[in-house]
Amino acid sequence: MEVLLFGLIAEKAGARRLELEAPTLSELRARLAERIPELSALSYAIAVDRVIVKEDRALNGSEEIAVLPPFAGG
Amino acid sequence: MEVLLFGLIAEKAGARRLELEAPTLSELRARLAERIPELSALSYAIAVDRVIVKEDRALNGSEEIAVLPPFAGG
Amino acid sequence: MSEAKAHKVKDIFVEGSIDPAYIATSIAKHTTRTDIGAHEIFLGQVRADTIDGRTTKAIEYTAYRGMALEQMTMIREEAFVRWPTLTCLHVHHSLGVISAGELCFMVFASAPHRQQAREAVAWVVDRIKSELPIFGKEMNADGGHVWKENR
Amino acid sequence: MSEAKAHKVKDIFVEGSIDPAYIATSIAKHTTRTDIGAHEIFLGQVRADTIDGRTTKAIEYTAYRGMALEQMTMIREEAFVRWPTLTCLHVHHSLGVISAGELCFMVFASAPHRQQAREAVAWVVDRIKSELPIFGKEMNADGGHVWKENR
Repeated sequence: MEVLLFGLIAEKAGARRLELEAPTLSELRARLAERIPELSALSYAIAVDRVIVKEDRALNGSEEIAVLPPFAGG
Repeated sequence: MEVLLFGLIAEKAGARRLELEAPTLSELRARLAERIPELSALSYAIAVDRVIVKEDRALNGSEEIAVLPPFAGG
Repeated sequence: MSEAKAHKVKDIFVEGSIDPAYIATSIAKHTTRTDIGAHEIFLGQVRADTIDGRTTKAIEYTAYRGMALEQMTMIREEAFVRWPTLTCLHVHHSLGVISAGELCFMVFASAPHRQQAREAVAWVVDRIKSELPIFGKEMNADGGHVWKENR
Repeated sequence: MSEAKAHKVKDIFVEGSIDPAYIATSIAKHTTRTDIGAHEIFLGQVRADTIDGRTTKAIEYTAYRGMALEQMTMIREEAFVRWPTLTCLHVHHSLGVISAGELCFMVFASAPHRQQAREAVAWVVDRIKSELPIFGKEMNADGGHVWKENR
């Protein structure tokens, strides 16, 4: 599935999108940590279909996933 | 002394200034009530030298006196 | 805040309505003040209220200028004491006949952060409405009038 | 409020800074709405903060547009439920590089009376700052950068 990266996270990853496969959100978090070693030291949230999700959940691969560093609007 | 009238009070008095003599504020109120019969039915404040005064006080005739209907700014 | 700044009596009154283009110019003047992070602006607009079947078409504002400007100077000084980080505070009030839909009042505060600008504008607007000797004659479409009273 | 009005997703994003003249045009458009008595406008301006000897010369804003617009639609709907007399609510946020001193954010609410407009703007500004996925890269005069974080 395609994972969208923003701001500081995109900078650390050197990319604004990653292609990752994971059956659950917790496994996706593990894949992300492998691809972006700095991630463990950063504050971020994951949005599934444009809603921030904190608990683990199953993913079917069709979701829009985004990794969001702290917001800074305004 | 010259007494400045504003808004509704000026309208009722048919004038924006009155020439009245009174040694105290309470006597000035009595003179105003004679000259503007509608005044007793109206809500108003009196400013002496641009400050609203509620208690009685002596007047020496050099003060700037104003009769102020309810404020409506904004 | 210097004594000179504190005690300068600024004229807040403008003849006729407040032009939106004037507000834009006022906003644009702040671009050189790069310590400002937040502007809060309140604008009063004349409403065409209908009461007992009579609709306001305009308000004619008059003021006891001398007292109003002295009160405003005190309110301004107190605002800069209450919100010490306030960068600037601009106030304008219209005099004369202002038609429904036109702007008659502006309070514009700027500060490094939004909280101060927001609180200052709310407080200054409320103080002006209750303490400045400004009078409003609501002129109805039928030719009659009613004197406005702030509650 | 009609369902159509409630659920329309408006684009709040503008490329580059917000022009004061645009704000004036936006204000002027409300003169035909004679049920409005109060406008409250919040403007965010990029500050040239100096931290550890480094001064911000600009912020580059990016956003997760799809999510931001969905969040904004929900915030807008909730605002019209909380303040039912709100007449209108306009929101703009800049994307791209905005220099210190330029405007990057506008929340503009209008209502018959000031209390609703004032409360709605404060609430909407705070919600946007905490809930919209907008990211800011503070670009320093020395060529480095720091990622902005709203507290």
